[in-house]
Amino acid sequence: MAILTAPVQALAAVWSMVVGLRVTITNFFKPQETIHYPRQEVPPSHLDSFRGHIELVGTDEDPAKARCIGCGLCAELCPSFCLKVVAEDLPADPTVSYESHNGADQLMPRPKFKAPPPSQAQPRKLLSYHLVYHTCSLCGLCVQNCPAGSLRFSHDVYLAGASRGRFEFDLMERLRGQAAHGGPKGGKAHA
Amino acid sequence: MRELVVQVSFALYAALTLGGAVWAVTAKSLVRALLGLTLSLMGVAALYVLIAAPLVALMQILIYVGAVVVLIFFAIMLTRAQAEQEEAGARDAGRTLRAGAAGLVVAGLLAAACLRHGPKIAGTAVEVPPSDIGAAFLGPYVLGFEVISVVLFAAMAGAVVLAFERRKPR
Amino acid sequence: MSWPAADPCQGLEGDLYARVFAEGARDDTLILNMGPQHPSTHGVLRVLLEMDGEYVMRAEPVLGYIHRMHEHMAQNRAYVQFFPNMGRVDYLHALAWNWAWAGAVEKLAGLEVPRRAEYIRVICTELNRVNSHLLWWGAYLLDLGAVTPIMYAFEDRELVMDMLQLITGSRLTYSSFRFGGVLTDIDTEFVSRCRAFLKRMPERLEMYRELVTGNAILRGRLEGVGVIDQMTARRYGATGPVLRGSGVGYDVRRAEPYGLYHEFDYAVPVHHDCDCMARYMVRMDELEASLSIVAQAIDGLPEGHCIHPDAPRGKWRPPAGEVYFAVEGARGKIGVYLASDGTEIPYRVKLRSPSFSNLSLFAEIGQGTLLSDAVAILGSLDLVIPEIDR
Amino acid sequence: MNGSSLAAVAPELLRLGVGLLALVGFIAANGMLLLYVERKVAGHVQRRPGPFEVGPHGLLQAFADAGKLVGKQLATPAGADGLLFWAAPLMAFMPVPLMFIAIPFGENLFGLQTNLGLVLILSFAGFNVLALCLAGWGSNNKWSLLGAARAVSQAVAYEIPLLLSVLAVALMCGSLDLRQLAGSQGGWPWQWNVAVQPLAFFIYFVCAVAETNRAPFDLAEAESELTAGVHTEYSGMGNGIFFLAEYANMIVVGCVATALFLGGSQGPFAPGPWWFLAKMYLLVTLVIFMRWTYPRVRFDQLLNLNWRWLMPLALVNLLATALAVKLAG
Amino acid sequence: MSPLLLYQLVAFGLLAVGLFGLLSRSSLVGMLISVELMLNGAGLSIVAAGQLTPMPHELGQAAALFVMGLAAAESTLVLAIVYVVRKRFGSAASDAVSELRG
Amino acid sequence: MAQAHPLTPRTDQVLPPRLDFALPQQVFDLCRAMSLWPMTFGLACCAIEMMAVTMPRFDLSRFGAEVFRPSPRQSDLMIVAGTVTRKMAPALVTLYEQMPAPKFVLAMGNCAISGGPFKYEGQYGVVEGVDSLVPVDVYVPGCPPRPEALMEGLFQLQAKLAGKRFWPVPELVEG
Repeated sequence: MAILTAPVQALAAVWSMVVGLRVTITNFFKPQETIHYPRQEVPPSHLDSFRGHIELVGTDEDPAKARCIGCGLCAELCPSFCLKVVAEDLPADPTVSYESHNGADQLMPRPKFKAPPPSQAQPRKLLSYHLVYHTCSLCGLCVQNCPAGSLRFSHDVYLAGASRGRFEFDLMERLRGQAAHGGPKGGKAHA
Repeated sequence: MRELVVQVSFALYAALTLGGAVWAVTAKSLVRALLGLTLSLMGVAALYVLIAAPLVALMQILIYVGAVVVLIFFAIMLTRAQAEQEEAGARDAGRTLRAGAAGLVVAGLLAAACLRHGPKIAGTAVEVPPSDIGAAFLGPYVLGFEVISVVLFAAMAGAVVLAFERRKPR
Repeated sequence: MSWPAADPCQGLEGDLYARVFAEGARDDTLILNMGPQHPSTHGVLRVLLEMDGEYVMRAEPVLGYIHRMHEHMAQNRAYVQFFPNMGRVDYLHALAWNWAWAGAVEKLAGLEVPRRAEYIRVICTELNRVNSHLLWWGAYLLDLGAVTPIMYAFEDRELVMDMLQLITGSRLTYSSFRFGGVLTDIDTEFVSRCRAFLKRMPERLEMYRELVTGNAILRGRLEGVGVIDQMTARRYGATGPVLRGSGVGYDVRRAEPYGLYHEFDYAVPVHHDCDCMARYMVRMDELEASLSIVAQAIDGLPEGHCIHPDAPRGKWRPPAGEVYFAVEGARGKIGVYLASDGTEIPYRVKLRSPSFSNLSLFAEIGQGTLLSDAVAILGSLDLVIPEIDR
Repeated sequence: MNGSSLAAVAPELLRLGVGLLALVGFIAANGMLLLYVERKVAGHVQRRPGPFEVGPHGLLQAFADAGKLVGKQLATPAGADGLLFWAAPLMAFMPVPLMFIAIPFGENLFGLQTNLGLVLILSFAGFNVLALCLAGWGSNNKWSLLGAARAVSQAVAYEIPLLLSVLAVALMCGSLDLRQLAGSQGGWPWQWNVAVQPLAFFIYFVCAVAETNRAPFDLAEAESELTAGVHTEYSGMGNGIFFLAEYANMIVVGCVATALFLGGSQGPFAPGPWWFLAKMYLLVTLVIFMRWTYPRVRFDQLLNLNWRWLMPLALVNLLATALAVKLAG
Repeated sequence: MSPLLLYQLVAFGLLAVGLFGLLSRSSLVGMLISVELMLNGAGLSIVAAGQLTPMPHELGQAAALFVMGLAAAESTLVLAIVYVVRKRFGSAASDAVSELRG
Repeated sequence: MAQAHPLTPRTDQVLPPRLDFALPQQVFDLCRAMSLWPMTFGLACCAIEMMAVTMPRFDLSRFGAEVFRPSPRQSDLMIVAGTVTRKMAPALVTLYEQMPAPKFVLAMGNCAISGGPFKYEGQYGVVEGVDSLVPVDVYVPGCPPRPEALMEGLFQLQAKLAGKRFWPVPELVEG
C-alpha cells in the first residue's frame, strides 16, 4: 500500500512547493508597502496618538509660559522618577524639591514622597522642569493626572544622539524655544 | 623552449607531490596531514596531465579529493577527541628510524631495479579518448570492471554493517 | 547605583552552569552553549545542550539573563505605578498583562468597570493577541529557515500596531489600562480601521496557508516532532496553546471567566496530535477565533464611559486583603497574586508567567531530538524570555 | 589539455594568465551582481524595495559591501589552526576559475577546448566540500564543526544522484564535451534536453541546490540553528570570499544546467551567448526565489530525500536512458 | 634519463614516504592517509608505464582507475572500522587494538 | 558611573585592522557607512522594534543595513536593543570583543541607555547604561523608540563615519 501512496504523497509535496513559489512570485509583482522614511514620513496625523517624550503646554495668553501650577503631582506619580519639578510656594517657603526618592537602606525599600496630596495643591511659581527622558517609560501617568492640563506628549519621536545627556531636557526652555519658533508641533494633551 | 617548460613543470609537480607527501606523514595535526595528502594528490593529477592522461587526472581529483579525502576527514571528525593529542605526542625515535629505513630500503631496491632493468624504449604519450577507455573496460577488462563494482558494493555493505547502530529510542 | 568594585560575575567564574552540567558527559559528546545570543532562542535564553553528533542528549535551559526585577519593583511603588512594568513583562501580549494587573486590583478593591470599557479591553486584548500570534508565526518560520513569512506577518502587524497606537499611544509596550477602565476611548477611525483589518485578514490567512501551512518541508519539520502528551503537559503546568495543542481544551477565558468574554461566541481550538504541528495549528486557529471576537465586540460596542467616573486616580489605598486573578494571554495563563496591607504600596506581588512553565517542558521533550528539532520545539513553545525571567 | 599541445609555451602561458584574470574579474563582477540581485529579489518578494539609497536603486550597494569587507579586520579565533583556517576560503575560491574555463558561453566563446569539460567541472566542484571541512575544523568552534559535519554528509550524498542525472544526458548525446552537449540541442524549448530528460533535470536541479548549499538545503550554515555554521568565525574578506565562491558556484551550476538541459547558447531566432546568459540567470533567479520561499529541511530529511527518492529515481532514469539509447541506436 | 624513469622515481618516492608514514603513524587515520599515498604512487607508476611505453595506452589508464576504485572502497571500509574501533576501544590509535580482549 | 568597568576591553587589546590604507581611507569610511551589518542581538522589547525596522513598512535594507548576521565576526554594528542585566553583561562584552574592527555600538531604547524604567534605588539586576560596558556611538532613546528613530540613529552613525549626512532631514527631527 505504501508503495502506491508514497508517490502520490511525493507529488503532493512537490505541488505544495510549487504553490509556495507561486505565492512569493505573485508578491514579487505586488506594489511595495514601504514608507521611504527620510524622504517620506508617517503622516503627522498618525503620529498624533504616538507618545513622544512629554512637554509642557503653554497658556493661551503666553505660549512661552507653562500652564503648570507646580504641584509636583507628575513627579510624584512618575514610576521611573524621571521628572524633577522645582517650584516656589507663593508664600515664602524654601524651594521644595518634589523629586521622588526612596530609602535604599532597607532590604525592601518603600518610597517616601514629600509632595503634598494634590487636593491641597495650590498654584506655585514654576522654577524649573527637567525631564530625564532616558529613564522614562512613557506610561502616561503624568499626562493623565496633570490637574492643570499642562503636559502632553511631543512629536519629537525621531530622536537619536551621541550622548545620553542629549536626552535630559529642560522643558521650560523647550517651551520657550517652541514659542519663539512659531507654535509647538506637539500632540494633544490628555484631559 | 617547449622541452624546458615540460621539464620545469615536471620538476614543479614532482616537488609538489613529494613535498605534500612528506608533509602528510610528518604533520602533527591530522587535518594538516590531510591537507598535505590533498596537495600530493593534486601533484599526481598534474603529472597525469603531463603524460597526456587528463581523464585519469580528473578522475583522480573527482574520486580522491571529492570522496576519499572527505571520507578521511569524516573519520578524523569521528575520532576528534583523541586524534590530535596522540599525534601531537612525542614520537618514538626508534620507531621513526625503523620506518624511515623500511621506506628507503623498499623504494631504493625498486629504484635500483628500475634503473638497471628499466625498459630502454620510450613511447610518446598520446591522449586516449575516454570512449576507448570505456571500450577497454567493457571489452578485454570486463572482469576487472565487474570485480571493482563487486568490491565497492561489498565495501559499502560492510561499512554499513560495521558502523550501523540503532539509536535507542527516547 | 554603581558597579560593585569586583567582577559582577564573581562566583560564576568558569561558568558554574557549564561545570555542573559537564559532569557526567561522555567523552564523545559535545557540550554546546545555545545562547544567550543565538538567533533561535528569541532573546537571551541560554540552553546548554549535550550533543551526540546531531542528537541532543540533554538540554538544560539557563535563566536569568533578562531578569528585570518586576516583582521587586511592584513592592516598591504605588499600584498604578506598576502599569508600565506590565507592558514590559511580556511585550508581545502587553495588554493581557495590563488586564491581569488591572483585574487583580479591581477584584481586590471591588471596583466596577463600565461595559464599554470591558468591550474596549476585549477588542484591544484580542487584537494584541492577533499581533502576538502573527509575530510568533513569523519568528517561528524564521527559526525554521524561511525568511519571508515574518515580513508578511509584519505587514499585518503594522496595521494592528497602528490601530492600537490610536488608543494606547505606543506601538509595543502598552500601558493603557487603568483601574476601572481604560485610558482612551475608541473613536470612529479606530472602528473603521478595525473593520478594514477584519476584512483583510481572511485573505491573508489563506495566503499564509498556501505559503507555509501546506508546505511539505514545514509539515515534515513539524509533524511528529516534540510530542508533549497530555499528562506531561499537565505535569509541568503548561497552559495556553501548548496545552491546547496537547488535546486539553483549557482556556482561562472559559474556565475562569473574566471581563465580558461570556458574551462572545468563539471556539477554543484544540488539537490532539500533541506535536509541534498541533501547536502551530492551534495558534493559527486562534488567530481566526480572536478575529471573530473582535468582530463581535466591534459590532456590539455599547455606549458609555471608557473609565468609571469614580475610578481612583493617582496614589490611593485599596483595602487590605489577598487576591488572585488570571487571564488568558497569548502564551497561556497569566496569573497575578496580590497581597495588600492597606497601604499605598502592594505588600507582595507574584506574577505567574506562562512561558516559564512552558519552557520547563523543554528539558524533557528536548532529549533525544535532533538539533533542528530542538530549535523547532523551542520555537513552538512561543517563549518570551523577559516573561520567563520577569 | 591535448596530447599534442602537451607543453604550454610562453605566449600560451601569457594568454592563460590573461584569461584567468578575465575570468576572476567576471566571477567577482558576477558575485557582486548576484549579491545585489539576491537582496533586490528578497526585497521585492517581501514587498519592500531592498537596497535603494546607496547609488540609484542601490546599485552601488554591492561595491560598498565589498569595500567594507576588504577593510575589515581579519580575526583568527583563539585556539584555531591559522593555516587551515585561512586555507579554507582559498580552497573554496581556487577551483572556481578552473571550472569556468570549460563552460561554453557561446558557440565560439569558451576558455578551453576539451572533450572532458563535464568531468572537469564535476571534479573541481568537490573542492567546495573540502573547503567547508577545513573551515569547520580550523575555526575551533563547535557550531562550525557541526556545520562541517553536515556539509560533508550532504555533499557526499548529493554528488551521486547529481552525477547519475548528468550521466543520463551524456549517455544520450554520447559525449562529455559541454560544447557538443549544448550543440546537439535545437533552438526551441521542445528541442532541448529538458524535454527529453525532465526527470534528470529535476534531479540535477535539486542536487545542484544542495551541492551549492543554498536554501532550503543550506544546512551547513543554517543561521537559525548553527548561528552561521562553518562561516561563524570568518570575518571580513574571509567571509567575503566564501560569499563570492557561493555565488560563483551557483553560476557554474546554472551554466552546466543550461548547457546540458536548456540548449546552451542555442535559442530561437538569434543563437548566441546572450541566450546562454539569459537562461543561466533565469535559473539562478529561480534558486534565489526558492531561498526566500521555503523553510529549511531537517538534516535527516535531507538525507532521506536523497537516498530514498533521488538516488533510485536517478538510477532508474539512467537505466531507462541506456535502454532507450541502445534500442534507438 | 628517460622520462619514464623520472616518473617511476617519483612513484617510488611516494611509496617510500607512504611506507614511512604507515610504520611511524600511531593513529589509524594517519595510517590510512599513508596508505592512500602508496596507492597513489602505484597509480602514477602504472599510468606512466602505460603512457610512456609503446603499449595500448588505455591499459594503463584503466588500471589506474581500477586502483582508484579500490582506494575508495578501502577508505570507506577503514572509515567504518575506525568508527567501530573508536566506539569500542575509546581511541583510534593502532596500539589500542593490538591487544585481544575477550 | 564614570569609572570604566573592568570588563571594558582595554585599548591595547584591540588590534588595528590588518589592512590599513592611508589614502583611500575616505572611500573605506564611506563603504563602511553604507554597509553597516548589524548583529542579531535582541535582548528585550526593543528587539521587536529592531525587527520591525527591517520589515516592509520601514525597510532598513534601503541603506544596506539589513544583513543581520548571527555571528559577531561578520557584523559591524551591535544594536543593544533592550535591558542589559548584570548576568548578561559578560556575554555582551564577549560579543563586542569578538566583533572585528572597525565596530560600532548603538544603544537602542532607554534600558540600554541608562537602565530606563528599571533604574531605581535598590535595584539589583540591571546594568545602568551599556556605555559602562562598551563604548557607545549612538544612543536612540524611547521605550521602545519608533523604528524611524532607530533609522535616525543609523543615519547619525553614518554621518559620524562618512562625515556628512546623505539623506534629507525630515521635518519632525528636532535639533
